[in-house]
Amino acid sequence: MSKVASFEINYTRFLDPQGQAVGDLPSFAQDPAALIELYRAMVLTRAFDAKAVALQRTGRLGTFASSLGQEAVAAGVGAAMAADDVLLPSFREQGAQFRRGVTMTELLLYWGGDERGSDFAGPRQDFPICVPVGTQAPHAAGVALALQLRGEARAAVCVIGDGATSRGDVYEAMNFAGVRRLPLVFVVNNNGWAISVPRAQQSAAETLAQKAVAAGFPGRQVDGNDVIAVRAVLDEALARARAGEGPTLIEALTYRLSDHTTADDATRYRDDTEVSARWKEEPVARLRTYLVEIGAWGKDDEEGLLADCDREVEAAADAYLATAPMPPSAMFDHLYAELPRELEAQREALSQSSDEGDISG
Amino acid sequence: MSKVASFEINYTRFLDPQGQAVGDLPSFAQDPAALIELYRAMVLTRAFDAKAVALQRTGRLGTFASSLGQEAVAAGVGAAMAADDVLLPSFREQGAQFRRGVTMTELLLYWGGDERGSDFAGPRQDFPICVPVGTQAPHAAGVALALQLRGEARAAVCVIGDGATSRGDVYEAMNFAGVRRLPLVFVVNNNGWAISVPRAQQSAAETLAQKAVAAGFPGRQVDGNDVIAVRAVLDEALARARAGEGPTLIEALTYRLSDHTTADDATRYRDDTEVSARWKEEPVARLRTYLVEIGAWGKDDEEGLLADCDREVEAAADAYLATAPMPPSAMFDHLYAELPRELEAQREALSQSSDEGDISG
Amino acid sequence: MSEITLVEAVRLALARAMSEDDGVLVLGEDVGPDGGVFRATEGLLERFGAERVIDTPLSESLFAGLAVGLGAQGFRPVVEFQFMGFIYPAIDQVLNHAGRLRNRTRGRLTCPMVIRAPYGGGIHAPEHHSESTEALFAHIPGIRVVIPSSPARAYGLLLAAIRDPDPVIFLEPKRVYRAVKETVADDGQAAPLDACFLLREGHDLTLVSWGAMIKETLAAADALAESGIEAAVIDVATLKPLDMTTILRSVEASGRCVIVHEAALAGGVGAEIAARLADEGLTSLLAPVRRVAGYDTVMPLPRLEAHYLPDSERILAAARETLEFA
Amino acid sequence: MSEITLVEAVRLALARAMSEDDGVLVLGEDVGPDGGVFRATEGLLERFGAERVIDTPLSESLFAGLAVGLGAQGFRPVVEFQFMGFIYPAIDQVLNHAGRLRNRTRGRLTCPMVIRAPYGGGIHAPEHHSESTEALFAHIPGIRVVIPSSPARAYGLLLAAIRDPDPVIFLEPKRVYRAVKETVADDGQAAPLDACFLLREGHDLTLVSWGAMIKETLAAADALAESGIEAAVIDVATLKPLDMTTILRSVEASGRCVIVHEAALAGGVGAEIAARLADEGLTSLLAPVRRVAGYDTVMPLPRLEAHYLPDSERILAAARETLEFA
Ligand SMILES: Cc1ncc(C[n+]2csc(CCOP(=O)(O)OP(=O)(O)O)c2C)c(N)n1
Ligand SMILES: Cc1ncc(C[n+]2csc(CCOP(=O)(O)OP(=O)(O)O)c2C)c(N)n1
Ligand SMILES: [Mg+2]
Ligand SMILES: [Mg+2]
Repeated sequence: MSKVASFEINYTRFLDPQGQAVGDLPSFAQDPAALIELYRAMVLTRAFDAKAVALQRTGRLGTFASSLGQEAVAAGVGAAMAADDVLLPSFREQGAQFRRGVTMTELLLYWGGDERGSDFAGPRQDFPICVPVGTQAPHAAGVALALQLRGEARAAVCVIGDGATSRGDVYEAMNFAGVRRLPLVFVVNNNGWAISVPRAQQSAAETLAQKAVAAGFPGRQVDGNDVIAVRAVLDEALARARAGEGPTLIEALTYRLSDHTTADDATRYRDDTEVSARWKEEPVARLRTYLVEIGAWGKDDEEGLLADCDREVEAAADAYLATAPMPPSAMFDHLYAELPRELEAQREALSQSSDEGDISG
Repeated sequence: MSKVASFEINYTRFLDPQGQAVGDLPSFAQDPAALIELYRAMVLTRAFDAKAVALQRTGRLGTFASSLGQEAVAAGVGAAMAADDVLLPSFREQGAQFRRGVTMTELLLYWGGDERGSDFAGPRQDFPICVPVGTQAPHAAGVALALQLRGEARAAVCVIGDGATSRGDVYEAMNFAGVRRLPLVFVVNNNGWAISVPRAQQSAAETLAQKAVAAGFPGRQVDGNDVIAVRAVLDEALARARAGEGPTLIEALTYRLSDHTTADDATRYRDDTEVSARWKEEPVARLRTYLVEIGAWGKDDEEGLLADCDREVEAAADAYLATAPMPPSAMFDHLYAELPRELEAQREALSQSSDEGDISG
Repeated sequence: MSEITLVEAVRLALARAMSEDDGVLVLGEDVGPDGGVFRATEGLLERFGAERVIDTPLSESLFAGLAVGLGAQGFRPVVEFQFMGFIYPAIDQVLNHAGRLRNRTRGRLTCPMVIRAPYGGGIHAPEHHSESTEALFAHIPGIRVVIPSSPARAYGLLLAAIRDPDPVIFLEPKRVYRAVKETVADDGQAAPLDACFLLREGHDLTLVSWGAMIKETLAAADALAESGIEAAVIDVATLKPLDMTTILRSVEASGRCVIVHEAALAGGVGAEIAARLADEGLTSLLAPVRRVAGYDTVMPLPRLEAHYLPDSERILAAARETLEFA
Repeated sequence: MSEITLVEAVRLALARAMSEDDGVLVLGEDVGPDGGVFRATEGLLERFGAERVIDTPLSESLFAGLAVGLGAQGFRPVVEFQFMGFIYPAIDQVLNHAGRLRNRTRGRLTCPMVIRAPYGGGIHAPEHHSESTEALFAHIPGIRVVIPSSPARAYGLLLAAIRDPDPVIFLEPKRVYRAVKETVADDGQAAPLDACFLLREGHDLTLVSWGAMIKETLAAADALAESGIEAAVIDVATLKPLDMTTILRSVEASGRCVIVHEAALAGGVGAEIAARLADEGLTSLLAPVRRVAGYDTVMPLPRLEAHYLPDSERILAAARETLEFA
């Protein structure tokens, strides 16, 4: 028997759960302003999530997926990406989307059941939220192939959950990305759970980073509650992608502190003790501790930030709530570039029945 | 950065392409009779393939997939499996199927376009040939789960091609097998090509054995033209499976010396020089050389064997050709356990129109 | 005997089938400790153990094929797809294998399996959670497609589906899951898988529907009754194979038929029923066969979904036109 | 201008589209050096290079999603599925994404993509190589489903499909690939994607069909003509959206209609056409609408496939019954 191939998976962390630096920070993190920006992004996301959950609880929003505890993954992704990169998110990356110019009002419209929420005024090429788990991975491969064929130094970033790594289409997209050395970064937002299924029942693989081994490109693990590490590893992967060196898979280890969505009750399947233990590792307090320790952040900053976030979130919610639904016939708009003749009668019928009938959304 | 996981892939070979033993042979191979049995199985398969191709060329068989050059994989799989294991083949494992009791006549009926060819009189639980590439992998997971749930010391063996390793459902089946530690052996019959797509374009993975890394179980490579190595590695994997130690993936490196199928013309996409080089490594001559060198095989044995194979193959072909097609209404048989009332009229109509019309298959 | 909801009836039938036959397994995402996102499998893990109630990885391409392997080995797997919007990766296995295995092996290997999925709109669910695509399955040979519309029928039909020796796609109208309660005896009585249910007799008009639309259809029939018009209401329940005998018999008497379904109009199962009427029932027809259905658009998100889904108003309008046709 | 086969017309249209628009890409299994197993992409690699003619890994779940990504980025991918029997893993992406992306992003992102696949029986192909399942796609909103039946229509329709800004499923009747030759001008003229083709006028009967069945249908019409009966023959060509105007107009004149398709009867596209006739065309109908179709069985292997596939005899028998109906 002879050895023909070997692989290893490495793990990156800069800030430990207590907010202490372990080793030298990457150069971008030497600048407190950069860290404060990351911090603001995380706090804003947390404020948004809280508001969205509150709206749902009071019957003013549909099912919503909070990213509580996972803010560092989204913030790191959002910060590392260039404006002209393309983001293909799952449904828990609002933090990254905000950073890229998706508005809070848009996302509230989306979760509130209005298609216009996916018509981002900002990042026109970014993909909308993807509900069928992992199905955006093939799109990401297509987008990355497009960027590569045009010879552009841009990259696509596809964020998926730990559960999504079990999907065949995610694997197919990864394998294809490997073959073509696509400018594509897969981020596995491993929050430990896929609804009620814990990570260990999702795969016998010791790490999810090693999924990349099957596709022939590097996979690495990062502390997903350490926004500095997330950003740094993303930076490297994006640089690789832009330099034509192919895809990278990054497994970000984090934890879903919230229910899966507002439709879920996580107490049915996981212990509170597990959750409280994980609260000790959450990313916002971790970075704040560090910022405070280096003297870059204080009580006033915090209060000011919370007030800013509150204002911003409230304004977005107001704008959302003030947005009247589209007329029913809008469902025929944008169905095709041009509505086929055949469907005109249906649109007509709808307009009539919705004027006549007593149907309110 | 710290290392959190590492993996290696090993390669096994006992006979080199010149038929020379490299190192000690496994114990079963100390017995020339066992080797002769493997040799006979390979020669018989080659004879069958030649006959089937001839039948196709003369319009008496449908499209057929020869296993020329790959006989060692099938022979090794067939020899290693216990009678009560379950085989889930692709479409190029006739050698393994014969060993398990599928008759040549049955396979000719199958390729000749008759469903009865999949109603194996011998291995009743084995799955039929699977044409949609890789789609038998989920079945294999299901069969293995059944064996495991019943607590039986049996295993399922799923054979797929190199191309099939790119299929998402194969990956999903592997991942599930890992999670449940199923008694399941995946054999990747890596013949270098998926029709015209060479192995290198199928995946950037250095080996196909490492596909198992993504699923969290061992993957290993074997010289697929060395039937001793195939059998030995299968033996180990099957023992692991039966002992509840979970799945193994075995990548058998071989080469498709024939066209993909009789419908293919491989000269369109690959060089003759590549093919002639690979003829030097083919499994039948390799084992024969070894057998002759250890004095276990001679010219008479060879002639006798070829004559036996010829007789057997011709008899099977005759039986196939003598089998009249089923009556047309047979397509309604076994559609459901009991034909729904609704469909009786259709069966009736078919019986009428096929008596009246001039339709010959 | 107590009043239970449709989702409770599903759970009752699952438990019954599991206690009657050790070979019945429940598999899917979140069917274990969570009891399924709609709680259809609640309590089954505790009662039947982790060997028979299996939480799977998030691998929908795998599920149906896994069931094929289990079925071929004599188990009776019941696989839950969390929502119909995620069932499509299973079509390959259902069409290329589950529906064919018996036929292609001449009865040697079979697939006694059930695929369950909540389907349909009306609960303000997120994107991809509200579609009705039963027609995709109803075109596939060798399988059955069953949709219950009430707790009692859910119980009987699911038992029948699990006991059936062939693959059954069992689609549960999630809008009805908790909408009504009905007395259901846990008596192990299966309902027939080859017959429509005549829910209401009537000779003036035949209303044909299934799933969540039954409620709207019955409401329309009630409204018609107020103006003295007696409409028969047929719950098709088993969409494949289709019991046209019952439908044709009713239309022979009424001469008028309106078909109601949530799914998009074009190529919906209503088309098959109307087509059969245009053939075998033509001479009975006194009026055009109308279909009240979802539009041929993408199912809108919640803010507009009520405009997409047929309701009793739309059914009534079509019924009146049909009745007035001369 | 020369006589070419249908598969040559496909190749001609691909080459034309690729030379007109740099954004057109060809992807799939064996589309490169091998030129496709039916040679539909032969020569394209040499002419347009490996950046535009891309051999993919064997990953059908990926293909449609890959095309969605490429399309959203402004390319016009044309993806070949080697046989329709292997297209089912793509349904998830077609239904959940390709057909919806424009609508769900209000026109921001679009999918100008074509999925090509050879389909249908009659060439004694191996298992899973002969089915006709166009109905599965024809039920999906937001896409087009197109089936050519002749070299000239293949050329024009494929050009139209590639230029179309929305997803098109383009199914090629492989039985016709090399069966006929026709003069096709490589003039870049697209055929309409919203209209049936009236192949033959006739006021006694309307025969409606598509794909490989057009040949059988025309043969039946010829036979009828010998006994003085003039049957209109309509090649539906674009099954979704469906041009019922042309069909209704013909049936208004003839009062009699037979629909012919290879796919299984129940829930085939013929059902939708017949259903529309039972509604909008009812008053014109002088006879039941008959469908001559594949049986609702698993498509048999080659030894029995000729008994499964409709042929001119069966069409003729149905036509005669329809004509005799009074
Ligand atoms: C294909 C598919 N199957 C099932 C679901 C239902 N579902 C929604 S989220 C989810 C779990 C996803 O887990 P993971 O990928 O880890 O992402 P997370 O929700 O933890 O962020 C499931 C099963 C879905 N949306 N899509
Ligand atoms: C799902 C699917 N896609 C495409 C095909 C057409 N096809 C038949 S064999 C084959 C290549 C298979 O390659 P591999 O898995 O390496 O097996 P091999 O034929 O080399 O034994 C292809 C593409 C198929 N049968 N099934
Ligand atoms: Mg998760
Ligand atoms: Mg191969």
